[in-house]
Amino acid sequence: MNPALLTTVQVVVVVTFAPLATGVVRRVKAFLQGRHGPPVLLPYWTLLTLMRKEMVLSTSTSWVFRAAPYVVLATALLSAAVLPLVARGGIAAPLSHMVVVAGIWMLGAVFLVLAGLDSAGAFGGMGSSREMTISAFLEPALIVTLASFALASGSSTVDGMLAIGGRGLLSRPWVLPALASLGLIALGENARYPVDNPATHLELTMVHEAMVLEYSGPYLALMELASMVKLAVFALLLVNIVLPAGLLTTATGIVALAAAPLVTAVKLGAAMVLLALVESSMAKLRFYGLPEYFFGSLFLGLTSLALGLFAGWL
Amino acid sequence: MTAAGLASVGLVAAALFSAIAALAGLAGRSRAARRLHHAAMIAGPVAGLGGSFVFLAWRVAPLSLGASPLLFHAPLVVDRLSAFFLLLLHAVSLMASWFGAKYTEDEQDTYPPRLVLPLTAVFVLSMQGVLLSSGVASFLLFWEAMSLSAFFLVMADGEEDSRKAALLYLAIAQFGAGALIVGSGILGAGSLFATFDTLATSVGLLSPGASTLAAVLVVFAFASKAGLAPFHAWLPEAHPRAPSHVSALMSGAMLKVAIYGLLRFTSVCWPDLPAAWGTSLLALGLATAMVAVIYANIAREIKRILAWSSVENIGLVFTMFGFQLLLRREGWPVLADAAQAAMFMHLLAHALFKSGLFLGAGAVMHGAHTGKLEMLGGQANRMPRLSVAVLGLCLAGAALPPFGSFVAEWMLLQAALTSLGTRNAHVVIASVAVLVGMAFVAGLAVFAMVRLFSFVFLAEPRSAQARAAVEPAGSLGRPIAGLAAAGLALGVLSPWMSPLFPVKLEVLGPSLSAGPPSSGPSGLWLAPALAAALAAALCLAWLIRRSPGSTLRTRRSHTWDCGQPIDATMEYTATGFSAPVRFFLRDIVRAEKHLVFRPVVPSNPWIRHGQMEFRKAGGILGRLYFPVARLIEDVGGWLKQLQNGVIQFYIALILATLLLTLWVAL
Amino acid sequence: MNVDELLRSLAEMSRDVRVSAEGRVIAWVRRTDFPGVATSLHVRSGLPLDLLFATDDRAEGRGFGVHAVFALDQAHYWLEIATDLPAESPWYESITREVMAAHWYERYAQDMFGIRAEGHPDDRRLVHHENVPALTHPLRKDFAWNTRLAQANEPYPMGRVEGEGIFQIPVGPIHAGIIEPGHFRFNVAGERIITLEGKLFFTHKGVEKLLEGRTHADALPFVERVSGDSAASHALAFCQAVEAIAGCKVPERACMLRVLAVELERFTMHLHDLANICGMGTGFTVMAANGFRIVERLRRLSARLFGNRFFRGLVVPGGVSTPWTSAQMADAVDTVDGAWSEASSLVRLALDSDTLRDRLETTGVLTRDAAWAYGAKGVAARASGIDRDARRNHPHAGYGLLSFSGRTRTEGDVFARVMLRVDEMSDALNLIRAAAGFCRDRTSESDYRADCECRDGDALGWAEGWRGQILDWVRMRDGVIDRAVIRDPSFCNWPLFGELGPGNIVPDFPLCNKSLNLSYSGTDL
Amino acid sequence: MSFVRLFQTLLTGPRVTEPAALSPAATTDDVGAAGAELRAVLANLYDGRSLRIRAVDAGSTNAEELELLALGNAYYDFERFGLSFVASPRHADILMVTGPVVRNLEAALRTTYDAAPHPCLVVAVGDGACNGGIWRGSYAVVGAVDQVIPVHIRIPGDPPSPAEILQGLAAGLRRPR
Repeated sequence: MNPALLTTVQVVVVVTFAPLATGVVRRVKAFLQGRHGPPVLLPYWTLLTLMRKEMVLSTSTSWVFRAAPYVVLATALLSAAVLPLVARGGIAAPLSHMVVVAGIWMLGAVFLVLAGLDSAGAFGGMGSSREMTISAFLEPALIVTLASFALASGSSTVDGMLAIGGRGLLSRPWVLPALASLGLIALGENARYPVDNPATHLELTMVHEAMVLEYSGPYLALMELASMVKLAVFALLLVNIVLPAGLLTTATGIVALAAAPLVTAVKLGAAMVLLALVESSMAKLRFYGLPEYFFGSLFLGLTSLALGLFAGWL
Repeated sequence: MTAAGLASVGLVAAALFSAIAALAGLAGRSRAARRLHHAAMIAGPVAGLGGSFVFLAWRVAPLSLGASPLLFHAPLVVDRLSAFFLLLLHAVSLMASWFGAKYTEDEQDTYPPRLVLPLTAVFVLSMQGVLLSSGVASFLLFWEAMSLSAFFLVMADGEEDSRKAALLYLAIAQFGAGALIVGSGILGAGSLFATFDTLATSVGLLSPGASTLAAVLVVFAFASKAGLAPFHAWLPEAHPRAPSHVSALMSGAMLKVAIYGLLRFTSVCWPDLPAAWGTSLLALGLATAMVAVIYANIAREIKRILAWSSVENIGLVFTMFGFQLLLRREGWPVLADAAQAAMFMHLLAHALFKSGLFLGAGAVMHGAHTGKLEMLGGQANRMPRLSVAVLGLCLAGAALPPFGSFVAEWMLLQAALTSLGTRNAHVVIASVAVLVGMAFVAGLAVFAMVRLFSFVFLAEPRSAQARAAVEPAGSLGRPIAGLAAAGLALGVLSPWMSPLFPVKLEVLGPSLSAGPPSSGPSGLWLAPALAAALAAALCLAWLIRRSPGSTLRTRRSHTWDCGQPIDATMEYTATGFSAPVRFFLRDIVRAEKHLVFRPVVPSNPWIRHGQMEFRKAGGILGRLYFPVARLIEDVGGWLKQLQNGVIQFYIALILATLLLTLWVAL
Repeated sequence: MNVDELLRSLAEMSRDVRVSAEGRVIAWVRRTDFPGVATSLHVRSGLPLDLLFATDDRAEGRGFGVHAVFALDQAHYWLEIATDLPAESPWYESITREVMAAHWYERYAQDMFGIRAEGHPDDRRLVHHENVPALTHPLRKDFAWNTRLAQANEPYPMGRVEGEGIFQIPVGPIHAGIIEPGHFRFNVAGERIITLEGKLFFTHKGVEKLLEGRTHADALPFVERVSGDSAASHALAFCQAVEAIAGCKVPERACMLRVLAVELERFTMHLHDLANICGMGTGFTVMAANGFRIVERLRRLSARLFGNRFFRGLVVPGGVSTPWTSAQMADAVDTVDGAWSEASSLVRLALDSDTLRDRLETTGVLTRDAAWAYGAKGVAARASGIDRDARRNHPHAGYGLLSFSGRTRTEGDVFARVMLRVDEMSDALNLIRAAAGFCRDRTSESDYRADCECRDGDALGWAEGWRGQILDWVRMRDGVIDRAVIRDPSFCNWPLFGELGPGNIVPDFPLCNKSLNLSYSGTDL
Repeated sequence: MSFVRLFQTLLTGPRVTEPAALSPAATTDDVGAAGAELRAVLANLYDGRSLRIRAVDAGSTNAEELELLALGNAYYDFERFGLSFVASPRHADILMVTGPVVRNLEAALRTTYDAAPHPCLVVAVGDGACNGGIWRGSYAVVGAVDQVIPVHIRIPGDPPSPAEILQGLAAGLRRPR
């Protein structure tokens, strides 16, 4: 199959399913709370409704506030295009170099942070300060974790990491700590438990929500879509590292295209159920307790790296 | 005319223009002379930029521009290494002079033009001289001139703090210069009139001990000048004190000139420094970067933050330098080349964005009359064009895609990643340190740059003067925008930039499985691809926003205030923004919050008023410097007479020092 | 100093000392003596100041009155020190100069009566916001209850800490969550709270004014809606005051049913708080979801037994409105039993969760000194080691007939307040069982309400509600209420945030806030 | 062990959500002016499949707040109707106002309405919000919500129970499902 087609299919599938993933995780969490829960399609309706609503822009904000939703969504879309989520070897796959991916995510975080600060309220600044802290301190863990994957696979592009065949990365069991570390990073980067509570109504405790508190209408829709896409991207990435099966490649025929959405949906669904279980089983961490979290994920990544290097020597 | 001819004409013209500018600047009282000065200051770098570009792009062989007895018969020589640094210097000085033409006129009251104009020209001229010198003596001469003109420029505003900063700077600079003189003396077997060519042979005759001593002295000299910890303390004090376009020159160019010196001397004299040197410099560099980036997040004045950021970037440059040294010694030339390419990329990228940021700081302070983050804010609505340019520069400073600084970081990390496969314990440990350390620094650098931009440009202004600020004139804004664009172009167009560099630019291929890493296809083309992909993603985001059925209706209202009116005292402050950094790294930072609560009536302790201030507890580095600082303050009292504002006196002083240097040398 | 000695010394400087039926010693002192006596009772004799209020007695030619009520906990008595202020210049020397507990009371009287507490260290407005014109004193008799006030823009400054980089975080009155309106102002230089101050009285509806001129039966709906979540305990306190004035003897069955009502309310709200603190406050959803589910069962119990979901309408002057059958009693006991068994397994889950305990422990510590100085009430005080419980110290309703000892903890943090609530829930369960058993065994269903006519006079009424001690002072004149003071424990506990907040980080504040769960409506009146 | 207990609670806890809570209550056709506006708004917003609510306490006794909170518990679970509470008025489609509007919150209520992007439906919850309730006339009370901002749906009660609130909403939004 054409690499350009692969990338296109991937972006379309990921963006289409991203709201569904958010819907599923909410529904599963509701189930675990003994409730019926919101319709799984609700996020779509929310986004559509927001697109039709008027926008209220604060008089304190500048062009940065108006530019941020585009950049934030663009970085989310870009990460959805380059990483091996639905397909491997797409036209954008060479850009899935770990440093580039980290850079793209950071760029999105930066604009989110800028937008939060631009609203001139205390909450936006609060969310921004926390988000920046989380992003900055998770950076070493992210790099080390990806580096140990690179060591395991011999490739520094994430696409290449999944291309090693066999049982994938897990054929080198020493990547398991790094996988756990990536899980922690994913939770932090996506403003999920135990770093942030996506469902909180308490302004003072928010991270992600506080930064988008001032957005309304279509801009809010872009921001929400961006965070949904980012969540789906991380979820699919984690699932694919554990189970690289079912990825489209340039070798697969056009028929497999039809199965791709199904496979993706199953993978996303599994990840979301897991996420819901994790989130339902713990309290949010104390914000000033986060260094242990950062250090923990860095330590896990370093463990993998050390084990991998050691294994290489033997 | 041949390319070589064009290049030499350009470079010589650049130096001549600088000399003209210096002379014209002396007559700074006359408007016409000042005009001539500014014209020459701009024409010089244009010629120099052209010359060095032609030299590099057409791959001209090393050129001699002629010798003079004034320069001890050592010819001015340009080769690829010096041409690269000349390109960097002229790019920075062009934009700084363009900016300075208006800036110095507007800030006459603060920075007397009769002082600043000639000294700036001398400063540029001496940097050109350092880069062109082929002889040790002329190198030292220009080096001293550079240090001294910078010294006077630092205290140009005549304030007490500036004088202290300048003296601290001078003390360390002279320490360094002394080390350099002694080191060169050892290398030249007692003579300072060696050229770099003869040095290469004479160093071979030295005993290993003497050679090592010389190396230590020379590396110390350049490291202290560049601001490597623990010799960095002067930098965050001195750089912010100078007029902004001079700060831009100091951080953008002078630090690079120091790096040039390091590269020149080591490549000539010690092409085979042992690996331990690489490890030590790498460790020092990483430590410098890590400490500096933390302080960049704590400083609360624009230019101080920028100066700390310069220290951080110099730390990264030393990291890259040390890493490539180590790799080369351990027998991995391809990897070493990659790390070296990253270093050169980073040098240029940093020169562009840091000078741009200093100019931007100058423009903001020019408009808002303060450089304190806690008094700024809201400038994006007052200076929209400047804010776009500075945001670009800040993103570059944060090493975010698709800027040149990001490409440099990418090159280094890729080299470090590939080095993981070398199975050489020394190399692997260094690589892991580079990966973790670089990521730590990168994360906090983003933090610092976001903080810098946000608290200057976003939200509501925090003081009346910030509220009254307006967009600076175009001649102030354009050079800044130019530097931002250059930083962007450096990244996006990096595959085509290779001819401008003294080394081959490349990103190692993504594969790191091969035992001895082979030189894969250059991954540099991914940089423009990334930019294109980013642009495409932005278009897609825009299309989603404009999808059918979505509304464009917009209403303006004040920020949601929870039903209780809010004002600018309720915005996050820069101090507050980085509070988590201060807390998480409290063992390193040691900033102490001092809270004083006074009861309103003594008999009821519960009702009280509070006051708070931060005091920075002196860390290890602080204690190291205290004796020096006290000494300098004592000397400063005596040296107060120096600050008499008579330019002839300064020149006399510079000449006297130079003569002293020569006398010592002879 | 024992009580007799105290009273003897008081008698020397008072012009009139008498003892009222409900167990209150009233001593009238001169205006100049008032601050000294009140201060020394608090500072020297260590008596807690439980209420300070003003009255407008100009109709009787006595100017204004100021009354300070102290508790003689060991002797089960109250001690009221009162003084008259001349109508033309109503001022006295502030006792807040030394008695922190009087802080808000004096500011309240200043706003509502125009009585100046001279030398008060913090004499800003309290009840009146910017929009209330100067010299508006709604509780004066010459202020009509339905006056339409003009808009104004008076200053209402909030405390600021000076220093570069310090900024303020304003929160509220319209909160993000489903919380009552109140405004909080943090002074911070980042995450750590330096000072914290509340601006309350947003929901000021003029309850005390609205009560004036009504019969006690007409007044009851207002009292039950002072704070919607503690209807039964407020009704209990108010009815006891009215009954004391009327000299009405409440039948035993009614007393026990009142215990049932108040303890059901306590159990329900403590469970609600448990879910709110451990669940909503920390994001531990399993606690929130299951906690609120059990709370709903108790609300439905209320709907079955009380005819509404908020334990309203049972406590009426003279007794209770319905006698309840044993089937109804059994329903209550069974439901609470079931709720407790589910709740206790939830508590086990909470104690097992390290992340949750880490959030709760050492957060929002209230020292014993601060709790004492501010006159903290209820769970807040008892979790900081102040052993005060009106159910034991001033037995009311049926508590005197039931065995009950009360609980305390000493850590003073959020965790202590949570665990104290758990302990009190188990006590509430036992009290409910005992009260139901008492009714079954010893009282007849027909004897549940005595006559309670409207007589003139004044009296205190109190109840230990789930939030803490509620203290009302009611004066009836001509068969209607002349002045009703309703003091919810929240009024005493709100200023505590200035002590337990600082030092914590901002995102832990909601947890501190929920751990006290104070009523805005009950404070604002 | 503790994890087992936790997951037992999570996975096998009681399921009590009541199917009848948002039954098609009396959805009358005499909708009036506010109702017609409502129809038009909802038609433009995909029949209100996703409606985000911002609760505003304009002076209630906090009983209303407890009932709004109860909407989310397992018995009523209003989220299954596509309703949810949000933190910012900027995100809201519906303002649920409780309590008689008191003087001190009149401006805040206006600000909140102004801060919400339109169309924004206003629901008055409880007697106080609908007509001022027993507090009507007090010097500190302005009165019903519609004296300050336009009201689209009124849900009387003192306070209305969660079931009544859901029914009131269902009737107002005409969403029998």
